[in-house]
Amino acid sequence: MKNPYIPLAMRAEKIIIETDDKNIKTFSLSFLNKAEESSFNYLPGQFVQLSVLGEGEAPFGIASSPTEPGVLEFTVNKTGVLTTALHNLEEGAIIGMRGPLGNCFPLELFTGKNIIIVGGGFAFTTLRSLVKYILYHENRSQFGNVTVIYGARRPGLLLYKDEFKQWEARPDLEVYLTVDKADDGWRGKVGVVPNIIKEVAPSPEDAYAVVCGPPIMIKFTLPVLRQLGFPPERTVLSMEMKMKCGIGKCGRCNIGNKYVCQAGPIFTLAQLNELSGEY
Amino acid sequence: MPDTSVMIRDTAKKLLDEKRVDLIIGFERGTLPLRSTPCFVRRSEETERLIWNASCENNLARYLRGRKEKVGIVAKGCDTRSIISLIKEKQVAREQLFIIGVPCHGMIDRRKIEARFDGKEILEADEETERLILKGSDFTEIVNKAEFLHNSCNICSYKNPVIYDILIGDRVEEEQGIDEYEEVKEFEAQPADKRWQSFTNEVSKCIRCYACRNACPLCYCQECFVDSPQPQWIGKTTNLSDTSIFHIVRAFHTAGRCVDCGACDRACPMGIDIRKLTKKIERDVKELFHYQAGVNLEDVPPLAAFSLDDPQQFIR
Amino acid sequence: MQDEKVDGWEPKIIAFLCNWCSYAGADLAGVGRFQYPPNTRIIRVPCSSRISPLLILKSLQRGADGVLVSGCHPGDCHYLSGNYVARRKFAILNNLLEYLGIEKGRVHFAWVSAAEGKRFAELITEITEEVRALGPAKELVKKPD
Amino acid sequence: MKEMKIVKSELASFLDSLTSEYKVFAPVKRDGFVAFQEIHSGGEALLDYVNSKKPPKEIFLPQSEVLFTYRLGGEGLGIEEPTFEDKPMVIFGIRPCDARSLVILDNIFNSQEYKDVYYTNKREKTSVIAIGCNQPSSTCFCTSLGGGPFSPEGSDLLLIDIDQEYVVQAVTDRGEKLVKKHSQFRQVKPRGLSLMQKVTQKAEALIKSKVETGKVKTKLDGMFEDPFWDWLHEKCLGCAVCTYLCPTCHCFDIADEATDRGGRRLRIWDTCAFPLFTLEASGVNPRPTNKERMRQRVMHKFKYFVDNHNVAACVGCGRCIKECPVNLDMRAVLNSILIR
Repeated sequence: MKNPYIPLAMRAEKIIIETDDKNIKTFSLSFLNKAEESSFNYLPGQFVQLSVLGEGEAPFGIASSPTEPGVLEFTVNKTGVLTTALHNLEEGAIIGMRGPLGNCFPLELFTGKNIIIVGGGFAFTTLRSLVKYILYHENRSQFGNVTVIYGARRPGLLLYKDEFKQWEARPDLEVYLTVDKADDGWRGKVGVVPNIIKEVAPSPEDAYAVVCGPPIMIKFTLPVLRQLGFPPERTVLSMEMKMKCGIGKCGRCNIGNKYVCQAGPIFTLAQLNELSGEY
Repeated sequence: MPDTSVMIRDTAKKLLDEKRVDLIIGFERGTLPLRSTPCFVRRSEETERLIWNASCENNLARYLRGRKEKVGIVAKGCDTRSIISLIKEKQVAREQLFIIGVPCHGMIDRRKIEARFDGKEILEADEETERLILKGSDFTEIVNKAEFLHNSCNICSYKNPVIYDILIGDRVEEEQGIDEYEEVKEFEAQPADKRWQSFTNEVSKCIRCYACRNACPLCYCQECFVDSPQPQWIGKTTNLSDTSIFHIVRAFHTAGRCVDCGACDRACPMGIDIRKLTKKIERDVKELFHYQAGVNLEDVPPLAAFSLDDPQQFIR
Repeated sequence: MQDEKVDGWEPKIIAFLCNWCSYAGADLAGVGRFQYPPNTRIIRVPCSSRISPLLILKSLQRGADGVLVSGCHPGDCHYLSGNYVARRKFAILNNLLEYLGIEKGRVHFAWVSAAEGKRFAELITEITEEVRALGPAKELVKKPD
Repeated sequence: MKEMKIVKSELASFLDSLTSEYKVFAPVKRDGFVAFQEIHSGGEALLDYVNSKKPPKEIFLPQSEVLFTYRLGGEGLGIEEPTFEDKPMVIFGIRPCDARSLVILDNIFNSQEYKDVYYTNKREKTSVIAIGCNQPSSTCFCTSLGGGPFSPEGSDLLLIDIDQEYVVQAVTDRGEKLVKKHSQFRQVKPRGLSLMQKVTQKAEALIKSKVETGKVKTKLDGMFEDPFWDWLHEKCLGCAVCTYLCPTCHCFDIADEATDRGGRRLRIWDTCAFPLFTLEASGVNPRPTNKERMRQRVMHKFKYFVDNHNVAACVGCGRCIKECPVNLDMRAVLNSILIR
């Protein structure tokens, strides 16, 4: 049986700086051993453990979509030891990767439904995977209307700017970008994400809301969605906890009796409400 | 003369009733023979739980930091010395405390008793003034308390509280003429390689549970050096080099603060002789800088001060 | 074996030098072309009091055969009293290390002023020879278990 | 289950014969306490002891273990996985509570989805020979957790001391094979069996500590927000004594140790008692105080583990009770949960 602790070797093909504070970079990784690529099957919402040997390992949501084979993308915010080590790497560097880990967005439940995707700050990574997956030409018809509401503190901190430009131009997708504080060139909305949701007021009919963002945004977003009529069963969240093993053994990422690394990271609000636990 | 436990209860009750404190930290009966356990009392009727005996071995000063409320604390001589260190280091305010000082005859080291009975379990222990009546499944033995005190108690010269707001019971006569550094001297007399071997033998037992650190009233760094992720000073395993450095640096950090209460030693589940290090440092601080921790509120802590003629023969 | 002097072995010495005196002294040794053995790696620090015992022990753990901490002479500290505070700290540490049985001669303390280029060279020469005589570091070296 | 016997004077020769074929771990006295260590002759094994200071879990889940080593500079990651020894192992003299703990740990390390090869490799090649407890300690409460001083669960062979000899129960096929293979095992006489009855009844009666752990779980189901947790942790020092010395606690950290040109990735015991356990790089800690951490320990053992694996993560060995520096007694904790 395969040893689940051994990382695969990935090459950093491209590293781009996402934000003007240079604290967030997106890494495009390719498999060093192509045979390993074919057995790496993932869906939006899943994560991996990335390693810089000698520095350690940390979990990252997959930001690319399985509909674009060849590379895996990860967006990394420089906060701790490992993310700093990743940021110090140059293109061509070899990075360890274990995965895919965790569950994915409930794509089967999403089928035929309208989807409201709400993201904040740096937490748009697996949401990007989801958007790309839905927009893929073979998949698009399986889903209803798609609305994306994404905000950051200021324009310079928004991720994936070029892609958002393309998405804004598409007829089959509604995109609302917002910032807390605008600058001169800003053409989008101004205001925190929960307020923009109120303003856009997406209909809860036949719809799922998918939320991913900093704790403070989640805290104020959930009541808004509730008011709009999204029931907890159709409010989907992606959770983050400190993780080590990623395979439900090391014992730290539990919310109640569920390990976020195995039963999650994707939960409906209804599931979370049932799990009494710290998060 | 009324019993010490009763006097502690009465005092605690009065303090809570008169709202002079919000919380009493004392001891209550433990769940095992020869064990008492820290107890936190906030309501007058709960003061009945409070007790005093020769197994009140924990240093309750450990529970004082970070509290907002007014606290009444039951404190032995060594505990009051730790409290002084904490006051000096501005970790707790004197005004916030009501110190219920209890003169101490020394605390029982249950490991010594275990060793004496060679694994036979003590199921019941009755304490008298000088003796312990110990019962096992097939024996009853009476032993002298004095023979089974903690090492730190055997050499203690602060059996009476140094500061207090009320003293429970009579003062105990302090021992005269004990050499508190006998163990240190014995260790020093060995050749260097033997000393290193004996030190590493001790620390090789370490399981990095940090009970020593967490039991110590003065080990309160916001981030302990072993917990720092960047830089990670030492490895997290029980590698001998890493555990050696952990123990050396932790002991060093107690310089000028350690009152030899023995809390680290008592907490260690593996029986590591931690005092072998801290006692040496305590002596050096006394000899080099004429400072003894926790004996008054005035002296400036030795590592926050200096003298122009401090010894420097070791510097080239 | 670690205990034997290995052929071709050269001692590695870490020297923590204060920026204001000892580092300038080292600089002056260079400018004055005073020769000394090349075994010492210098780490410049703001003041001798900056040095935590942890840095000294960590050096010994990770392969230094000797450590030197050097600062301004008493009375000369750029921060007025840093070296006095350091002196107390190192007095305790020095005694503790010896007490535990770590060989004398692994850890050194010195005062070297900015004017003492020659003395710096002599000091390093002496320390290098002392450490060389002791052989590779033993006690605290981290060996994989 | 068929009973056999072994005369005490022949035990050492049985162990001797095992040492040639197996790596044999047995209790020995070291630094003043009992520890499980590899022995090379039967005489080294300690027979009259209550229990080891550290639980034998460390044979399968060592305090630190190399997951892999790596060398920089080559193609790819340069990872080398450790090789596993082929030699089968025997743990001799383990107590029934600790033998049960291995079955509990199997739930984690030998799970359907991810098999932990480091653990299972050792576990699968190990025969477990337990000795029942004629003299349980006052801190033992195994009978409250589905075990008992002679519980066979987790053992391949269970030995019961009847003075001059041990009655031997072959619990598994593996145990049966051991018995068949070694001449020291003989037929047990009816007198031996009746002695065994007496011994076991006497020992079971000695276990006075009882906690209704089944009810604890039901209580805990609704207790996450209970004010109980506000004061329970108050005297806890937040050290790792209880968890590191627990035979079922298994939480770990993964950390790299780098050298000049390579390094290793280690798995190291960790504990929910430490703030660092859940502290995120951002500075956020979902369990910021002793309160949440203590709640996690109790909940994990007596609720979450039961939810997920239908068994509590506790065998009632009493180590945490004996060794807690402040006498925070798990039995008392459970009993105070019951009266909430």
